[in-house]
Amino acid sequence: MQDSDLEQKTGQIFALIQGTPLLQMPEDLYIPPDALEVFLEAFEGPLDLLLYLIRKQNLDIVNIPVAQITHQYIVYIQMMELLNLELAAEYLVMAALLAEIKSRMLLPRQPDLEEDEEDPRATLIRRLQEYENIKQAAEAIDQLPRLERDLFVCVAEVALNMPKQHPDVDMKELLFAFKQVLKRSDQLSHHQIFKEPLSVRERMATILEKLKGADSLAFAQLFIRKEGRHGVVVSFLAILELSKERLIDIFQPDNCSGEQLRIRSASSAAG
Amino acid sequence: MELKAIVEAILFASAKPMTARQVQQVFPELEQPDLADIEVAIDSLIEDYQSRPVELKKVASGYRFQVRSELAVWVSRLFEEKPPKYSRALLETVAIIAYRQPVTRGDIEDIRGVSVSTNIIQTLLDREWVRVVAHKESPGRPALYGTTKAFLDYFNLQSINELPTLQEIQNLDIVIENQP
Amino acid sequence: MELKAIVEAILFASAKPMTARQVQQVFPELEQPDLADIEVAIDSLIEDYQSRPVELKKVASGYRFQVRSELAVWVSRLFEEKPPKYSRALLETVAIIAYRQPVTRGDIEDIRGVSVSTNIIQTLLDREWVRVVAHKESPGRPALYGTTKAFLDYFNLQSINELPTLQEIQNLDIVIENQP
Repeated sequence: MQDSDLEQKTGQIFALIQGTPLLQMPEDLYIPPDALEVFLEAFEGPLDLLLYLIRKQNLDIVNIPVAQITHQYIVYIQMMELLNLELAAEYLVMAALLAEIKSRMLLPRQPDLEEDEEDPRATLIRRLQEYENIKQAAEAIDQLPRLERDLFVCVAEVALNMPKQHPDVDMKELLFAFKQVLKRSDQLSHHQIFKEPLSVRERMATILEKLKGADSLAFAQLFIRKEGRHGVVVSFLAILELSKERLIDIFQPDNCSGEQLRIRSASSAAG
Repeated sequence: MELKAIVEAILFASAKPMTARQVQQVFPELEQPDLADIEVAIDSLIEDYQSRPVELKKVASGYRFQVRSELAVWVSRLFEEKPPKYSRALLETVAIIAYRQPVTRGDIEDIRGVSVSTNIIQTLLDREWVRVVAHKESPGRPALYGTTKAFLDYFNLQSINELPTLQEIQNLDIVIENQP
Repeated sequence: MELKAIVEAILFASAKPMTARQVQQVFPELEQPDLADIEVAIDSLIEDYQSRPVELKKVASGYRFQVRSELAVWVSRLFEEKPPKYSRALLETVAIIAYRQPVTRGDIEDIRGVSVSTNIIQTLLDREWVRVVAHKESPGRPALYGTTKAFLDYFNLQSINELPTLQEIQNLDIVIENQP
């Protein structure tokens, strides 16, 4: 019944995708192109996409019409390629598998050959079921009440005279941990991320904190005479970097009193 | 009576869930009450707090006082940071580890049909939701992952059996044969 | 009645003492009860907890639940043990804050590639190694973190400049026994 329905719609050609005529617009693809991209990216992989195609049409997993699903799957894959979405290799592997199952089903059965290997269709169906079960379980877990969102631990303070015990940390451990961070993040990006001298980063934090207690600060207030020339440079670089990261605004008071430049936190400027 | 008050104070003072055994250990060595008495005190406390804004709840690694979930929506605004959202990929990965443990990364990839990013495994290890329980005796000796008590605590569960039930996989043998 | 329950839950869930005004702020803007009503609720709670193992007490910076002083001695042993070591996630987080301050939690997550739990940030704030220097003017107004004088003191540094440069760290051959 489903099949004859589909055949009727294949009369006209919708589009050519990489030379292949797209005969039929999948019914659920009437989505604006931007949304389409988001939509296609939402799949967790080929199994997820297949499940979507199957469920969308109220098909039974154990009884999937392979030819139809294969066709629809390929259309999606081509859409993704057309949109230049980075396509995980797994999607192509699945396309090949579907094509293989489809061709096998067209051939007459060869019982002696099939005995020692599992029917790839049965394997696929089992994997789809298994994945769907996990997918549902993951959704159910997401709904469970959990700490930080639905559960809050109650603690009563204990007024004791002894100081609270903290774990000891060796400088080596701290540096080792940081080395791991650098190792994980790629070489290029961390030079980008950690490019300013440390003193500048620290000064940035200090300036922001100073701004917490004031509407704005005059430039002059940010330079400390006893720090000398080096201190001035550090403050200056910190101000520029804060401005670049849009954490502060540099402005000139509009009362034309000849006052110097001031800075204010980006928040007070927005308000 | 006195014992119950001390148990209550201990459980309120602790930032982590505590078992009856751990509560017992807090008492000076020569004054440690019987475990059974502590358990009676805890049960009685659970009862006392039944209809209060705060409940005494048993989770995997012990008992903890927590805000009753109906009130959580009010309390959540106490915290500036939004609670973390977990991606589908992460939830599916931890679900596979929870239901199929011990599993290797390869097993997870087989079930999900896509590769598992190192970030996800790292996040799960970081949060101490999963740990390496052993290494598989196969080429490369891949790590076998299992979930932890901290994972169950986080989701308010006492044991892995309380996880949502997994659907049975239908048997295919019969259906397959009559396919065109 | 309802209000009292919410106030009780908020005060129990808060890590710090809270004033009536702060409690009021936790409510959504359009549903904020009158300050007077909150004060009535707090007074009534103080009364309720008069003879319980835990009391609602007014301290300098607000109200907090605390273990009644007569019981504190029993509970104290809970804090005697050396706390467990910090996780690698925590150490990575404080290192990133040191090298990249001022940073938001989101920035830290981007750099680490994994999410950072509220717990880690709270532990670092509690230890006073890290402080909120400002809030970023972006959706959610996330806090910007920086390191403190106490952090420098702990590691015996005069200034943050004394931390090794990235280059030095990369060339560093660090050997650590029993990695967490």
